[in-house]
Amino acid sequence: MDLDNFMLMRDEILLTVIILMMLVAEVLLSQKNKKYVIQLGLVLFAGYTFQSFIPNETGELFGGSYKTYPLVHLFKAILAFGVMMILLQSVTWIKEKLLPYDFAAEFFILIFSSLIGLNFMVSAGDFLMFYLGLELSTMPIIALTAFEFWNHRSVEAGVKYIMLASVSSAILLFGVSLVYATAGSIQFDVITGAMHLPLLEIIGLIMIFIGVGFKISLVPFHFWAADVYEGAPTVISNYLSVISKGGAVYVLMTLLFIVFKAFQTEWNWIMYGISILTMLIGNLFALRQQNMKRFLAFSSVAQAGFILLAMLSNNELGVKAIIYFLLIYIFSNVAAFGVVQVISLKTGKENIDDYTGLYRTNPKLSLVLMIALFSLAGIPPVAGFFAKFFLYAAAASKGYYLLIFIAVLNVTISLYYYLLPVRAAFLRTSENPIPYFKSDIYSKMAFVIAMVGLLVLGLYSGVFEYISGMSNIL
Amino acid sequence: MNEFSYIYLIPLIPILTFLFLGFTAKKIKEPVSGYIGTASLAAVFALSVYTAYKYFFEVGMVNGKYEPVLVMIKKGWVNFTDKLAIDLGILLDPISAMMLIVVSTISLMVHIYSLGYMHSDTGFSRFYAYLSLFTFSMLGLVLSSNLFLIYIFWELVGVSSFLLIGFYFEKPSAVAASKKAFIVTRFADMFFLIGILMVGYFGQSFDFETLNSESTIHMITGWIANHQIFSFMGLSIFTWALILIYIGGMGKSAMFPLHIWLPDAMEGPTPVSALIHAATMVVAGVYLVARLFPLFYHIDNGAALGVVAVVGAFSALFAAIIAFTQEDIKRVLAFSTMSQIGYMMMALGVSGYEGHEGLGYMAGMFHLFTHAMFKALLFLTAGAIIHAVHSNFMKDMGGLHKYMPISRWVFLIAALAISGIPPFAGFFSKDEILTAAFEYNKFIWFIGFLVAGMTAFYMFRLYFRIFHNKDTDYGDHKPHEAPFTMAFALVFLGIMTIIAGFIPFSELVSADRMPFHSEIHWTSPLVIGSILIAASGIGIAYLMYYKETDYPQKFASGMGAGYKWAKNKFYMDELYIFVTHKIIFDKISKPIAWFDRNVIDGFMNLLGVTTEKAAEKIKFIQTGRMQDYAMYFVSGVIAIVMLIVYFRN
Amino acid sequence: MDILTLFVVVPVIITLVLVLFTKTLEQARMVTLIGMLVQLGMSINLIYKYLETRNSGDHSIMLFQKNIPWFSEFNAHYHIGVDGVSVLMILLTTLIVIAGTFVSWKITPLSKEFFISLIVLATGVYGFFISLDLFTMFVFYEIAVIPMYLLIGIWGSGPREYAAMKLTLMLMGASALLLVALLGIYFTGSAGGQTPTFDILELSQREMPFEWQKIFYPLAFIGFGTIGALFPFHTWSPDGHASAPTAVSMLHAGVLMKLGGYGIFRFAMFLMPEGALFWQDFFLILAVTGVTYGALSAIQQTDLKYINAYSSVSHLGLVLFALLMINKTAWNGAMLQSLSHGFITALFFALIGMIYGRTHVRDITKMQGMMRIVPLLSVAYVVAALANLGLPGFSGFVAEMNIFVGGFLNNDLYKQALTVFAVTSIVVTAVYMLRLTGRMVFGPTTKVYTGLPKAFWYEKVAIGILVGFITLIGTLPFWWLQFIEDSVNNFIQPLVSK
Amino acid sequence: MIEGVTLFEIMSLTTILFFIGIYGFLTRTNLIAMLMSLELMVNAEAINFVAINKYLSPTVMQGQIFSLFIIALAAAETALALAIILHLYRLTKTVDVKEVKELKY
Repeated sequence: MDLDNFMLMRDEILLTVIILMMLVAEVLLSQKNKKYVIQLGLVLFAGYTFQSFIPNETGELFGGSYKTYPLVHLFKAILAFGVMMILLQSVTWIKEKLLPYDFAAEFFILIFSSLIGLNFMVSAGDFLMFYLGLELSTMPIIALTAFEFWNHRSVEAGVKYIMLASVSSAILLFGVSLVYATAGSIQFDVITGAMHLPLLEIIGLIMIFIGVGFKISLVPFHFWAADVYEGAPTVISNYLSVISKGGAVYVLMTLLFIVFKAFQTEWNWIMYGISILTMLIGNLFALRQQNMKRFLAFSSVAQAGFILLAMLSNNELGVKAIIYFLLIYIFSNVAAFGVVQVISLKTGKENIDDYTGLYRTNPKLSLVLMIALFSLAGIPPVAGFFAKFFLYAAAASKGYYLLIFIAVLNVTISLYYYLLPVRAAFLRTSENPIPYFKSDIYSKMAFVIAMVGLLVLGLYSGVFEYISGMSNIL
Repeated sequence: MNEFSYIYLIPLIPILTFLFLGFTAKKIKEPVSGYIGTASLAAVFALSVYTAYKYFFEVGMVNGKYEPVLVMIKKGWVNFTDKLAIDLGILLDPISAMMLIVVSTISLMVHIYSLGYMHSDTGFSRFYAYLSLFTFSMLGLVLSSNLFLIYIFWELVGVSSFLLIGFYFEKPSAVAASKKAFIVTRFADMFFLIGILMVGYFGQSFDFETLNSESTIHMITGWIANHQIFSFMGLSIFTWALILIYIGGMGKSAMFPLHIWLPDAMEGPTPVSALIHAATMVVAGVYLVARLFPLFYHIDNGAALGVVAVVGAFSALFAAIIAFTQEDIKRVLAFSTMSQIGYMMMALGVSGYEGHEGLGYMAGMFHLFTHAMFKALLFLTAGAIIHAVHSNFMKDMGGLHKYMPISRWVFLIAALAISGIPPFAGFFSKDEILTAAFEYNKFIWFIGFLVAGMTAFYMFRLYFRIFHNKDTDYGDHKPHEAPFTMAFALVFLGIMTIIAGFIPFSELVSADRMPFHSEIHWTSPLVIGSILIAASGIGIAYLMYYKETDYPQKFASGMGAGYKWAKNKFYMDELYIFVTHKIIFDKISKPIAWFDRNVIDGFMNLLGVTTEKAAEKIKFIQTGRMQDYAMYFVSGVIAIVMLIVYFRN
Repeated sequence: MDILTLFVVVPVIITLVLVLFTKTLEQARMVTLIGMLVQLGMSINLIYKYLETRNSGDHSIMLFQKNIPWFSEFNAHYHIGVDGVSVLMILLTTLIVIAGTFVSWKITPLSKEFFISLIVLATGVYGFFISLDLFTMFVFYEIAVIPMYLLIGIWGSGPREYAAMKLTLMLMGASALLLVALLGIYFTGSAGGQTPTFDILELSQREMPFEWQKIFYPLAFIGFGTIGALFPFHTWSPDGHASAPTAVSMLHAGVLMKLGGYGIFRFAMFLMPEGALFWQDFFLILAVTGVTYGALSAIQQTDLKYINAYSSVSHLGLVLFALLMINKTAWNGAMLQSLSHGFITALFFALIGMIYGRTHVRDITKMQGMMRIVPLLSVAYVVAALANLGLPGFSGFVAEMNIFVGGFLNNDLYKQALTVFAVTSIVVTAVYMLRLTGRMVFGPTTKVYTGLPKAFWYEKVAIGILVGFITLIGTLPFWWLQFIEDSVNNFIQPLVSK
Repeated sequence: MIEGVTLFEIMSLTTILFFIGIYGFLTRTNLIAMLMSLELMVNAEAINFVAINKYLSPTVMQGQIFSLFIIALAAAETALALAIILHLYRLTKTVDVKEVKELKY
C-alpha cells in the first residue's frame, strides 16, 4: 500500500477518519453542546455517502487480501446509503434516549465501525480479512443491541446475540481451519485453484456457509433474529435486518459464485431445501406476530429465503437480481422499520392492533407503511415487485420452476400477513387510535427518500441497468 | 321486389308505438294512449290488408304458382359463418300474408275493444304499450324469412305474453301464471334452439327458402342415406331435429304435455287472452310447422309429420275432455282453444304435399284463420260478460240473454261456428280437416269426429249456462250490455265469423303454393256425419243445461273418478310441480349450492385455516432459550453435513 | 405521447389531481367524472381512428403499436397495441367506470380515497388491455388486482374484511401460477438460441416445445381462469361481490373478471396452441360444469348479490366454454359475451346497490312489489333480468347464440353434446331470473318500504348508459362484431393451423 | 513440528476440544461457564491454525498470523460478552441462562 493505490480503500479510510473526528468532538465538546455531535455525525456521514457514489477503479491491496472492483464499491455505496437513512431516522431516538446518558458519539462510532467491518468483509480477498470484517461488523452492533441497558429486553437480546454469534463464528472458524488444512492457504484465489473437494474440505465449506447463513438468518440458524430484533432498539433492528444482512448476502454470493464455484453443484440442492424452509418458517412465524418488530424480523427471515432463489442460479443474472433486490429491500425495510420506530417513540406502542385506525389520524405515515409493506410483499407498481420478479427470473433461468411456484405461493402467504397491518391501519376504526403527531424533519427526509426510491426504482429501469452494467464479476 | 319495399313499416309502426308509449307512460293519460295505439294498429291493419290483396291478386301469382317474395332489410345481421347467418328479411308468401290479415285484424279489434274494457285501469297506457310490443313481435314472427329470426320473435312474443299475463302484477296468482307461461315455453324453446342448431349444422342454412328448396332436401336425404348409424329409435337425426323444433311449437301452441301454462294464462286481462292465447300466439306452433312443411313432409317420408298428427289428435281429445268439467268460462275457452289447435296440428300432420293431396295443409291453415275469428269473438264476449257480472264462474251467471242481447247473439254465432254448424266459418274448415284425416287414417279421423261432437257439447253447455239456465239474482247492479267500443269489436268479428267460411281458401293457400279447387260434397256421409254429431252434441247440452236440471250431477257422479281427474286437468300441474320443485330444486340444485358453499369454498377456507393452525403449532420451537437455539444450530450443521456426505456417495 | 399510452397516463394524472387538490366528496367525484369523460372521449376517438385505419386497408394484427425497451436486461419491453377486441374492452371499461362514478355519487367515508383506488384499478385494467408484452401485462394485471383489497375492505358491507382478504389471496395465488407460466414461456418459448422475449407477437412466431406447452398451458389457463371464475376456482367471487361496494362490484364483475377470458384468448391460447389443443377436452368439462353449476346454485340463493355472482359464474363459464371450442363463431361469441355480460352484470350490481341503499336489505324474501315503490329501478331490473336470460334485442342473446352455434359447428359429437348441455343453462337462467323478479319486483307491495325515494338523476344516468349499450349491442350486433371478427381471425390462426 | 506427533493426532485433539466446547455451551446453565466453553472452541481453532501451518505449509505464516488475530478477537468478544452479562446480572440478579427467555415465540 502506497500513495498511488492508497485511494483504493478510500471508503474505509474515510470512515476511520470520521470515527476519529467523532472521538475528538466527543472529547472537546462541552456538556451542553453535546447535542451537536448528532449534526456533526450526520453531516460527516452524508459527505461520506456522497463520495462513496463516485466510482472507484479495480485493484487489490495487502497482497490480495483486500480487493475492490466497481460492483463491490457500488455495494458499499448502497450500504452507506442505507445507513444514512437509518441515521436520519434515529435522530429522535438519540436525542431522547442517548443524550441524557451522553452516549450520542458512541452510537455513531459503533455504527461506523460496524460499517467499516462490513466494507472489509465484502471486499475481503482471504479468510483473515473476511473473518476480521465479520467480527468487526458484528461486535459493535452487539454492543448497540444492548445499548438500552436500562431495558431488560435490550440486554437479553444482547446476551443472546453475542453468545450465538460467537458460536457461529467459532464454527465458521473451524470450517476455515479445515479448508486451510485441505487447500493449504487462506487466500481465495489459491483456494479456488486448489479445490478438489475431499470430504474434509466439504465439511469446512459447509461450516463456513453456515457461519454466513447465521448472519443472513437462514432457517435453522435464524432463531436469534426474532428475539434480537425485538429486544434491540428499533434503529439497530433496522440495521441488522438490512445492512448487516445485506453485507452477508453479498459475501455469500461472492463466495458461492466466485471462490467456491466448484462447490456450487454440491451445495445447490441443500440451498434449494434451505430456501423453501426459510420462506415457509419465516412466513408461518410472521403470520401470528403481534409485535411489529418481531413481525418484521420474521418477514426479513422469509425475504432471505427469496434471496436464495437467485443464489441457486449461479450466473450473472443472479448477481444482478440479488444486488437489485438488496437495494430495494433496504428501501422498503428501512421505511417499514422507520414507521414502527416513529410510532413507538411517540407512543411506546409496537403492536399491530395499536395501529387500528391509524389512517384516519396519521394518513401520511400509514401510506408510507402500506407502500413499504406492499414493496416487501412484491406488488406493483412498487419496486419490490420488480426485485422479486428478477429473483424468480434468475431461478427460472436454471429451470427451477417448481421452486418458483412454491416461492410465489409463499408470497401469497406473506401477502396475508403484510396485509394485517394495512387492515388495521386502513380498514378498521378504533375509539382511541394513535393520535395525530408530527414526526421530526430527519425521519421525514428518510421517509421521502424511501418513498421516492420505492416508486421510482422499479418503474424506471435505469438503476437496474446501471447495476447490471458492472455486475460482470464472474 | 321493390313494390313491397314499404313492408318493413308493418312491424316498425307497432314497435315505435311501444317505445313511445313506454317512455311516455307516465305523461300520457287514458284514453290518449289508447287512441295512439289503436291508430297505429289501424295503419298496420290497412297496410296488411293492402299487402295481402296485392300479393294474392296482383304480384304473387307467377304462372300458376304463388312465388314467395323476399324483402331483405339487413343482410348478415349476425354472420355465424359464410353460410349460416341471421338475416333480417321479410318473407311474403300465402301463409304469411294470411297470417298478416289474422294478426292485424284481431289485434286491431282487441285494441278497439280494450278502449272500453280497460277503461279506468291504472295501467291503461302500459297495457297499450304491451299490446303494441306483442303485435310487433307477432308480425315479425309471421314475416320472418329466417329460422333464427323466427326464433328471435318467438322469444319476443313469449316475453310480451309474459308481460301481459302478469299485467296485474300485484296479484300473486297473475305473477305466478306469467312466470309459469314463460318458463314452460322457454323450456320448449330450448329444444327449438337445439333443433335449430342441428338443422343449421345439417342443412347448412337458416334461410327458409333455402331450407325448403329441392336441393337442400335432396342433400339432407342423401346425407341420411349415407349415415344410417346416425339414427335414434329408427328415426334419422334430422327427423329428430324437426321433432325438436316441433317441441318448440308444442310449447307455444300448448300441445300436450306442454299445455299447462295455457289455463293459468287466463289470469291476464281478457282481451289479452283473446289476442294472444286464442287467436295469434298460440297458433305460432302451427305456423312454424306450416313454414317448414316441405322439410317435415319429405324427410324420412314425413316421419316427423306423424308425430305432429298424433300429438295434435291426442291434445284435441285430451283438452276436450277437460273442457267438459271446467267451471271458469275462460278456462273452458282455453281448453277449447287447445283442442282446436290440436285439430290444426292434426290437419297438418295428415296432409300430403302436391295438389289435392295437400288438403290437410290447406284445411289446417283455413281452420287457423276461421278459429282466430270465432275464438277471439268468444273470448271478447266472455270478457264482456265478465265485465258485466264481475265473475269468471258459470255458477254466478245464467239468464243473461235478457240483459246482454248483443253478446248473446254473437256468442251463439261463435258457438255454432266452433261446433261446425253450417253455414258458419268453423264448419267448412273443420269439415275439410275431417275429410283429410279420413283419407289419411281412420283412427285419427275418428278422434277428430269424436272431438267435433264434444266441442259442440261443451260450447253449448257454456252458452246455455251463461245465457239461459237459472235466473240468477244479480242484486242491485244489473248486468248491462257492453259499451260501444266493445260491442263494435264483437259485431265486427261476428260478421267475420259468418262470412269467413266462404273464402275460397284452397285457391290461395296450399302446401306446394299451387292453387287447387276443393268444395264441400254436401251429400257425402262424412259431411252429414259431422253435422249430425255436432247437432247431437248441442242437443245433449240443451237437455242438460237449458233448464236447471240435475243431469249434470248425475253425470258427474256416474263418471266418478274419471270426472275428478278431468276436473283436476289430470293432475298435470301437480306432476310438473313435483318434477321441478321436488326433484330439480330440492334434489339437484340445493345439494349443488350446499356443495359449493361447504365443499369447494370450504376447501379454500381450509387452506387458510390449516396455515394458521400450522403457525400456531410450530411456534413452540422458538422457546426463547438460547441453548435450544444453539442446539438447533449445531444439529442443523450436523444434519446438512450428514446429508451431503450421504448423498455424495 | 401516443394515443394508447394516454389511456394509462390520464388515470395517473387524475389520481395525482385527486391526491393533491381535492378535499371533499364533491370535488373528488367531479374530478373523477371529468377525467373519465376525457377518457371516454379518447376511447371514442380510438374507435374512430381504429375504423379509419382498418378501412384504409391496414390489416396488421395490432394497431397503434409502440415498443419501448423497459428492462432491456430481460428484453422486457413496454410494448402496447390494440386490435378490435381491446378497443371494445377499453370502451367497456370507460363506460363502466363512468357509471360507477355516478352510482357512488354519495360515497362516504373517505370519498377521495375511494375514487383514487377506483382509478388505480381502472389504470391497471387499461394497461392490461393494451399490453402486448407478457411482462407489462403481468405488471398491470397485479396493479388491477390489489386495489380491490382496499375497496372491498374499507367501503364494503357484511364480512368485508374476510371477503377482501379471500379475494386478494385467491387472485394472488392464481397469479402465482400465472407467473410461473409466464417465466416458463419466457425461457422455453424461444427454442434454438434466440434471446428470450416477453413479446407475444415475437413469441407467436417462435416454436415453443410441446412438452413445455403441456406443462405451462394449464398453469396459464387456471391462472387466468381463476379471475374468470373458472369452476372450481370461483368461490372468491360470490363472497367478494357480496361484500364489495356497488361501484366495485360493477367494475369487478363487469371488467376485471373479463381479464380472465381475455388473457386466455390473447396470451395463453395464442402462445401455446398445441398445449391448448392438448388440454381442450379437459377444460371443456370444467367450463361446462361451471355453466350449469353456477346457474343451478343461483336458484337457491336469496341474497341478490349472490344470485348475481353465481349467474356471473355461469355466464363467464360460457365465455371460457366458447374459447375452448376453438372455432371462429364461438370466439366471436365469447368476446361478445364478455362485452355484453360486462354491461348486464354492471347494470345488475348498480341496481342492487341502489335498492340496497334504500331498503338496506338484499334478501329477496324480505321485499316484494318494489314496482310500486321504485318503478324506474324495478323496470330496469326487469330489463336486466330479461337481458341476462338472453332475450333477443338485448346483448346477451346475440352473444350466446354465437357461442352455441359455434359450439355446435364442431364436427365432433363430444363437443356438440357439451353444447347441448350448455344450452340447458338458458332455461335455468330463466328460472332464477323470473323467480327473482317475481319475488322482488312484482307481487303485493311490502308496506315497510313505501315512500322510499324514487331514483335520483345520477342513478338514472348510470342506468341509462348501461341499458343503452345493452340494447345497442343487442340490436346492432354486426357493428360490434366487425371489431371482434378481425382480431379473432388473427388469433385463432395458430390454433386452427395446428 | 513435534517429533512422533502427526497432524492427524493434533487435529483430532482440537476437534475433540471443539466439540467439548460445543457440548459445554449446550449444557451449562451458567452464562460464564458457557463463555468458557466458547473460549475452548476458539482456542481449538487457534491450535488448528498453528499446527496446520507448521505441518503443511511451514514457509508462509498465514496460519500463525490468523491464530494471533483469533486470540485477540476472542479476547474482545469475551470482554464484550462479560460486559453485557454484567448488565444482565444488574437487571435480573442472575446469570442462569434458563432465566433468559423473556423474548420468545
